Amino acid sequence: MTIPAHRDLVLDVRGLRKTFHSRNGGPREALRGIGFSIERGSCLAVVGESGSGKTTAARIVAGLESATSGTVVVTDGRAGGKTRHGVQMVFQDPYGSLDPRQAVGAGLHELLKIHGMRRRADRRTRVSELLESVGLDDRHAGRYPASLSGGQRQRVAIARALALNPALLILDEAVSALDVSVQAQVLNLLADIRERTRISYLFVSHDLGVVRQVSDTCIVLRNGRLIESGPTADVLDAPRQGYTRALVDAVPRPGWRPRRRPA
Amino acid sequence: MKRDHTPRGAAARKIAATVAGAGATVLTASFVIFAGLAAAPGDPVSQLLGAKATDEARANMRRRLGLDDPLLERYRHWLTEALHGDFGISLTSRQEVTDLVGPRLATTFLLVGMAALLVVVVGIGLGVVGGLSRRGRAVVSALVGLGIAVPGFVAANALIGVFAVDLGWFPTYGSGHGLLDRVWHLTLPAVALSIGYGAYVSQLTAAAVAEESEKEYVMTARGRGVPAGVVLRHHTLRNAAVPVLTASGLAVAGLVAGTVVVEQMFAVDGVGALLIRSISSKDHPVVTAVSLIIVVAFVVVTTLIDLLQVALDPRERATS
Amino acid sequence: MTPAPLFRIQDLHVRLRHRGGERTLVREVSLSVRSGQSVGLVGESGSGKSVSIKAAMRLLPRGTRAEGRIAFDGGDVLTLGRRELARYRSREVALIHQDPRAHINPTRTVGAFLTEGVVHTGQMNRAEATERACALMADVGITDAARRLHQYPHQLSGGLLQRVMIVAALLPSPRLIFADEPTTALDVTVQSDVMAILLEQIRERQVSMLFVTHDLDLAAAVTDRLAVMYAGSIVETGPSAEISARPLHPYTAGLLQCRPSTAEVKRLTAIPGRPVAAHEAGTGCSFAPRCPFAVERCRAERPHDRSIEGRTVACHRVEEIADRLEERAS
Amino acid sequence: MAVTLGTAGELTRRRFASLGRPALIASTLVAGGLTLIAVIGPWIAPYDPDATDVLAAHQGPGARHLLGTDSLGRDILSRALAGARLSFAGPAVIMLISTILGTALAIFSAWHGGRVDRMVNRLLNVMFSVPGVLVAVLSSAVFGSGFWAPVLALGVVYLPYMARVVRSVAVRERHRGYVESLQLAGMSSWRICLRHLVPNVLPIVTAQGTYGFGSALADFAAVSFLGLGIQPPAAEWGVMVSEGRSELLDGALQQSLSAGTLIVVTVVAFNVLGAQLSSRSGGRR
Repeated sequence: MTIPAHRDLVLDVRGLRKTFHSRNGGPREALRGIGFSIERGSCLAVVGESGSGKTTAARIVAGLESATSGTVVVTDGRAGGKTRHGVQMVFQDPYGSLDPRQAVGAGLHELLKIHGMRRRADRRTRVSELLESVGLDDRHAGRYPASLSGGQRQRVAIARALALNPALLILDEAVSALDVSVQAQVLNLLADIRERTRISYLFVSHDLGVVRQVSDTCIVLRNGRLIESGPTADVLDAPRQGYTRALVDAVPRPGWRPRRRPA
Repeated sequence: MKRDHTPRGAAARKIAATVAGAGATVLTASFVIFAGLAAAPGDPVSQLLGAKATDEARANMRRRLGLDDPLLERYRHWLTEALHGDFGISLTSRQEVTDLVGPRLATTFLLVGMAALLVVVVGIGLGVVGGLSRRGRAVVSALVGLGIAVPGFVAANALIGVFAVDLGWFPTYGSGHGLLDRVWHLTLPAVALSIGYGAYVSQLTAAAVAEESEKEYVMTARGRGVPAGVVLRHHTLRNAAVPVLTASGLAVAGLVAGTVVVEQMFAVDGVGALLIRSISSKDHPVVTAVSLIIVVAFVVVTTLIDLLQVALDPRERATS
Repeated sequence: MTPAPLFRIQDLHVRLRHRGGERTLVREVSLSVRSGQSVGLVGESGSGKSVSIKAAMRLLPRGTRAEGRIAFDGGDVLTLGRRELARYRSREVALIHQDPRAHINPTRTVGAFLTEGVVHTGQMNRAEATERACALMADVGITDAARRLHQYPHQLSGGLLQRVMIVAALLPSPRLIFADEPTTALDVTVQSDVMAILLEQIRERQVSMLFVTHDLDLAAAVTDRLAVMYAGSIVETGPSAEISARPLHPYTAGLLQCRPSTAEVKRLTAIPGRPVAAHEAGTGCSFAPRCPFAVERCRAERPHDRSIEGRTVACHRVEEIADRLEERAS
Repeated sequence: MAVTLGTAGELTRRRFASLGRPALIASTLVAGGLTLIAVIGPWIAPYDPDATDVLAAHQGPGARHLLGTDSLGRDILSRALAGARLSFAGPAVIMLISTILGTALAIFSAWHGGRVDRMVNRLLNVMFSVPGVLVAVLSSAVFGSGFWAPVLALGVVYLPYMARVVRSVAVRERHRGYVESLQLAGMSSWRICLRHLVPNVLPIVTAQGTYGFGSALADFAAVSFLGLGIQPPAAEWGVMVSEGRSELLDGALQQSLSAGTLIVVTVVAFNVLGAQLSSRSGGRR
């Protein structure tokens, strides 16, 4: 696949492979050569069931894991150091996404400080801005994670990620652990943020309904292989692969009947 | 390399690795002990020959003992001899170390055996009671909390004061002759030795039983109307057995090392007392041999626990 | 008159001892399941749905107290003696748990797990139980049943293990199955598979089911009737198809609207705030703080069940707002 | 060894923890009081703990000597009070060594994971499989008796107990989202470990350290009792139990009894306190 030169890509991944070597079970191929790219300002969803390799792919893009082979190019318009500051990540478990012994505001101050915001007054303004941008306010700055609900914690985690002005935000099942009524709030928040800024999302999820709401394009993974890719609407409305069809058909909705898998 | 990934292959590999690890531990320990003692201050030659010996006699003795050889050479030599059952000659009594250790080993084994019986029977028994009954829990907790905190040498003093001096039921010291007399002599030492470890085992048993009885699969069984007795045997006790047996094994291993203190306290003439005596008189061949025996006993017991775990827990058997 | 339901909960309260006081987990829950019927009990975390099922099995943890009446086939479950309770649990009802891996003893074989329920309650001998287990395993699509019996839980996948759990539930031929989020831990395609198997089996055998889940769409698809729970109370009860087509309680409507669809993209109508537990709810309607239709009365006075359009709805304003609930969605 | 003493300790502590708040207060008071005595003991002792008075030997408890005198006529109360200092100094240094080294090793191991973690784990297992008393006794054999030989040896013996418990908590924290997102934010490993991991393992370190202090005190006294640690005539509880042993046969219980009781009370207080701290640190989630 050739990419036209005028496309402004924030992420370009090619030929990604990852093999895990466990000590007893022999090698396990988590990713068997996948490629995808994200245009600036857009959202790519990575869809798959457990063991599909979707989280591994996200972690490699973030730089938390190294690929066995393949290339990951992030274009964030800034000089990159060892870690990719242009890429930030929000994780699944709202209870693990924040340091339990650090107040929300102190954590944000610390992040801004190590990124060169020296003056306290500047930081304070920025902290207020960040909290406001995720639907919280200064009252939350003094609170510890234990006194926040799951939804509030994920909002703080998003604010922390935004503090570094990333070009790409990876959301690894970031709303899966939330109750539906709260999940909707966070999904709306993510949509608002994307509208306001030019940020791009890499959205990892097993939930096709959520994927439909947030993403422009999507790729479907199964056992480390890319099964199908394209605009989300096309993939979900008219899947070309049997597996994608099965995934879509398995989602409960009005008038749905569960079906046994052919043996 | 082709590996056998079946559960049986995994179990076999695990057993092999455990046994190999135990061997490596013993070998390392033997070298550390040997090298440590070789570096210790004190001259075995003066000890053997006395201060008045001539320089020539000293040099002869040094050569005979191989003291001029490099450390590794001496260790290799010692190890070869030791593997053939020869641990050298005691520097103080001039007896074969094997002859010194042999008879005392029987005494120590009897002591450890008696204490182990107490630890396992009383410790596990109390623990199960404490883990199951809510009323029993408080009593067992208090007993156990105290038992764990009483060091063997303090317990020994109290036991001697009460049962030997005041009541006169048991002898105050010595190891006795003949089996019955020995058992009589070793009763107080065995009790003193077993208190701490018995408390440890019963505490762990109580905790494991209490924890298991709250497990989801116990609820599943109760929810299916399975009688309480069956749930207890098939689930609660069955699954608590793994940590309980482990703790008991570690406790027995601990008893082996604990004899060093308790034998001294009751003047029981076992290998533990021999070790302390030999350290005081810088009798290094005896110290090395006895330490090694204790390490081997310790490692054998802990290795048996590991193997037992593989037998009891199917997950341990599998590739993880 | 219709015959009495097979299973009926009336005015159930569950309270937990907590720091000297008591905490309400479930408040005034009433619910019934008829013979051969499937009823869904839907709610978010902390709504009290799992606690209700545990109360019905008499499996509440220590320090928890259930009051009210739970009737099975006319008998009061909460006052059953030891022998009758064992009989009730072993023959009349069965429970399928959310996480099969935690609920099956990892140190015993699949065969031992499957047969223990019927063998130790004197319903079958081991040979009969094994034979029947093999037959049922074939029915639920587990191949190679004889070999599976000798395997340990860690050697089976989650989907397979949940099918083993279904077999265990069916083995004593119960009349009612409680299913507590049976597919939540599974992938969607596996969920569809396991759910289809479960439905097929209970329909074939005329078994009733009380199905607990957080997924309203799933519950609506697999049950005849629904009860929606919020903060320890049931807010709406009625036929499943009708509830999902035309919700009458603002919370039910909110749940349906905030669930993203795979078929279309629209801005989600989120419910503000977070779900509360029963003990956090104030004196008024527990949903009032999050409800766009709440008025003074809602905040002051706890609503009672009202009958409307053949349903039971706990909302003061149900008649006024029933037609406006859907408008908000668009 | 697959099953760990660390886990055993975890279960054990949970039993103690069920005693609740009164136990926390009582154990804090007792442990605090004893520590205070260890600091000021020599100054509040009514007599010179080393002053012998052969004429006043073997006295029972009385008005002049509250706990009586030993075979050399020394005041037992004064010796017990003054002896607290050495009896506490030993375990204090032991726990200092094992806590600092154990925590550092645990965090190092948890941070790097993979092969490093496996190797550290294997090292800890080897250290576990060597009996502690033996190491202390042999250390005296090699380095000579006194304060430092058994203390250094026991410091190493207690290290794996600390490291095992801290490592399990640190590994759990290591893989939480907040640590990984700090890495992505470009924070240095040092800073993440010191500013985020250490504070989060600190409660369990304190608990384990307190718990271990009791056992270390008993072990250190045992070595002195054997004559391989603190040497007579210095006042130390293990030495006192040892000296009281010969008087025991004459029916004079007070020396060995008072020193023994002090040891038991101290160990109980620190064990209960450690259990309470640990249950409170674990109750966070």
